[in-house]
Amino acid sequence: MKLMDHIPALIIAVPLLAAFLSPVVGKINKKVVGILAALALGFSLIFTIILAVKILSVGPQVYVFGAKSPSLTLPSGLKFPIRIIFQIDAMGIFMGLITALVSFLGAVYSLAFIDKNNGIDKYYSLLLLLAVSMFGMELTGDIFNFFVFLEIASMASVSLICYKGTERGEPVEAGFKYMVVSSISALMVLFAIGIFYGEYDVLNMAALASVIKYSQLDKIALGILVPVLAMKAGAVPMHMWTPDAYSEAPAPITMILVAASQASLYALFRVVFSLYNITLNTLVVGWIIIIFGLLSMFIGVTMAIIQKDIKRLMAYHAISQTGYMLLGVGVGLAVLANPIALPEYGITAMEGGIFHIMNHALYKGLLFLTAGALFYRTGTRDLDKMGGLAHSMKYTTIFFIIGAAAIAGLPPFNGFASKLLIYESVYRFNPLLSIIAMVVSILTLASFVKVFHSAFLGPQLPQFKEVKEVPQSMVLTMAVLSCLIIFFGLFPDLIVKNLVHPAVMSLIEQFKYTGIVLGGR
Amino acid sequence: MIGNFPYVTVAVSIGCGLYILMFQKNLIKLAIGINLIESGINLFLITLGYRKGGVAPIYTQAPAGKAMVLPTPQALTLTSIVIGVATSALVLSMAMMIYKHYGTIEVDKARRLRG
Amino acid sequence: MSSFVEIIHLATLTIIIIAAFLTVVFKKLLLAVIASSVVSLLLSLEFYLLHAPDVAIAEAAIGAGLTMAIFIFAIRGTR
Amino acid sequence: MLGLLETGSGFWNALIWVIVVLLIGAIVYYIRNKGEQGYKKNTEQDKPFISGNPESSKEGSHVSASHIYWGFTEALRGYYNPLVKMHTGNLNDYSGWIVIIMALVLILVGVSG
Repeated sequence: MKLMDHIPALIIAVPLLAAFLSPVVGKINKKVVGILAALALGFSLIFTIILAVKILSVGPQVYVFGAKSPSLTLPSGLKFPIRIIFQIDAMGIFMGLITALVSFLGAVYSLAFIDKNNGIDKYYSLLLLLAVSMFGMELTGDIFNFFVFLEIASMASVSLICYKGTERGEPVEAGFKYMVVSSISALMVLFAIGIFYGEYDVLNMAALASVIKYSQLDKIALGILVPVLAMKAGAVPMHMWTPDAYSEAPAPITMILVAASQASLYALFRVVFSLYNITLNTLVVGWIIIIFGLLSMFIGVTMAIIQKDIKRLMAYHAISQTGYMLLGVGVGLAVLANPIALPEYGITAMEGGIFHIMNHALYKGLLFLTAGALFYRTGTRDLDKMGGLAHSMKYTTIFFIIGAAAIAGLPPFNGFASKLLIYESVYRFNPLLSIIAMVVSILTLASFVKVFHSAFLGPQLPQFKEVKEVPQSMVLTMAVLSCLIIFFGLFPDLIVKNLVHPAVMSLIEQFKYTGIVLGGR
Repeated sequence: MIGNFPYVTVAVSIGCGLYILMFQKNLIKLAIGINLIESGINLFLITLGYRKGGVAPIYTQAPAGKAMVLPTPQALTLTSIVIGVATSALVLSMAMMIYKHYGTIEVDKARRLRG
Repeated sequence: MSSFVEIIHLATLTIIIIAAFLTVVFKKLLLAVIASSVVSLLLSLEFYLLHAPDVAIAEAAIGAGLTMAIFIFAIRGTR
Repeated sequence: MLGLLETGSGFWNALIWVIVVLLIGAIVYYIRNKGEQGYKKNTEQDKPFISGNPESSKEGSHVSASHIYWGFTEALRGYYNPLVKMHTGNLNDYSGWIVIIMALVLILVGVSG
């Protein structure tokens, strides 16, 4: 038994163990719980990086639970795999890296941000469970297993949104709304899984992908899966839970929630590309996703401009940025069956969309953390009551400028690189889409100028004379994110060539995903 | 003979659940609606596994010459029942917290977050 | 024999449909909860008829019993 | 070359961009140094000139967030009113939108063949 073979299981096993240990540890010493959680997620991050190196150099990996050998998928004599397997290709590990990074930084930030008084052990327990469920959604190769992790993710994130619910009513209201919509979506996913099972008798995604025919029932399953997963990702007009939940959750949780909704986005791409691929009517489904993207971009950003609550404003921007990802990947899907257009601009558009997922996780995480830092020192999220904070919170101001420039797509930050890929490729598909995307980018800049002006600029207000810089662990977390943003902005080609391009290719070439399980390598 | 009748029941209970979620105002009623959708989907999964003339998949040695009902959907349903009760408990506890803070469990009164 | 089972099938499913409608119609929460637990209980009978006895036991205990208890607890807590 | 990102119809290199910005910055700095040398801090030159009116207090001059882009939102009133009205915060609408969109997508996917 070599440890290296069991890394896919260890990625989720270590945080899961820590999740159930933390209430026990919390009984003994409250201060150690946070360090335990950060340590467990740090181990997960290291394991994910090792696995990523392995996958990108060797090829997709399979981990089979309960088999004699962890890579043995087909028990002899059977035509399809029956065990629960983890099936990790470049796209899965790309999302896994985002999840690992974001949840680790969220745990480190929480060390200072969450007060130690009550429920700290439960907070970290739920945070670890949320991280585990996100990993599970991204790494699993079994569609029912995906549903289970989806439910765990929504329960853990709802409980975390309601973390301040004993004191105020609004977090509970946001949590209730999120729980109701996410249980609708999870139950509809289960319904679609039932349709697949009834039709093909398989639950494994690779086996399903090899037999799928796009019959009438498959169309129904697709028509159910696309809107509910888009809803979990926060696409307009099913986005209304997003500003509520993002604005009321504690700041590090909001950062992780962004990654959680991106896990749903990943599931949407996985369903459309790996499960159906070219069997479906690519033009119609592609345009459905493009329209979701356009609506999300435009309505998200215009609603953001008029907000007064800093986190609610950023939440609307999260919707708007999700639109870019949907737009890029939707264009890639629309030309998937077209052998001339796909290499010409389809792949570039998808690279832009997928690269934007990682960039968005970084800069939106940074922005939510700066909003959390402002809340930590001033005790308010209302922009009207803030002002002149640049005098006393210098590091936070610098980090905010970096995050705002990145989200608005100013060179040389990372948002520009992925947006450039989207603009230039989408322009060749349909110029109008590209123009709308640029207008949205300008409006994004405008609304962040508003936040910057009203929170940081201006004279020092008398009620904020006592405000100091936030504690070191919070500054450190934001500094790490800022460095990553600048690095990704200066060397985008490294990321695109080594991480994003393999991910896109494993989405487009269905065989890369299915072949490894079905033994046709 | 029963044919598609279970599927009709599935459609009716999912439809009733969605109707409750869309049009009824009481928070606890919404939890009942989620429960109803879940019942419908459980019935759907079990019906998928049903084979006419099959026996229950709980014997270690099946009687000769008889088919078994598919066991996988039953395992899925068990998981989904347990998840469903967890969801109901969470939703209802949050409804009680909303009642504690807002003094109401009406959907259109408990909406401080908007715009 | 076979036709008798089928009649029970039909009767169970029909009552499930009626109870689902009643759940929507009832304005009083307690009545709605009782109707929904009738749905769950008959669902467990239907599971038994569809040769899923273990699921039937789980549904009767968890779906009908436990869920109804939680609902009644919540209704008492919000009055 | 390091940092060269091909976009299909062009390329982007952040390092070149940074170098160009630094060059332009150096030129600007040079031109700025050529300018008037007579500026002194903490004198009459330091004060803003508001048509001869006295300067208002600094605390009062901060424009709060709800006043920024007032003209923008006022001009787009016809667009914003229905949009804000759409975000009722009512849970029934949330699930209603999901059902409507699901029905629409089902119809689109079903009809398209």
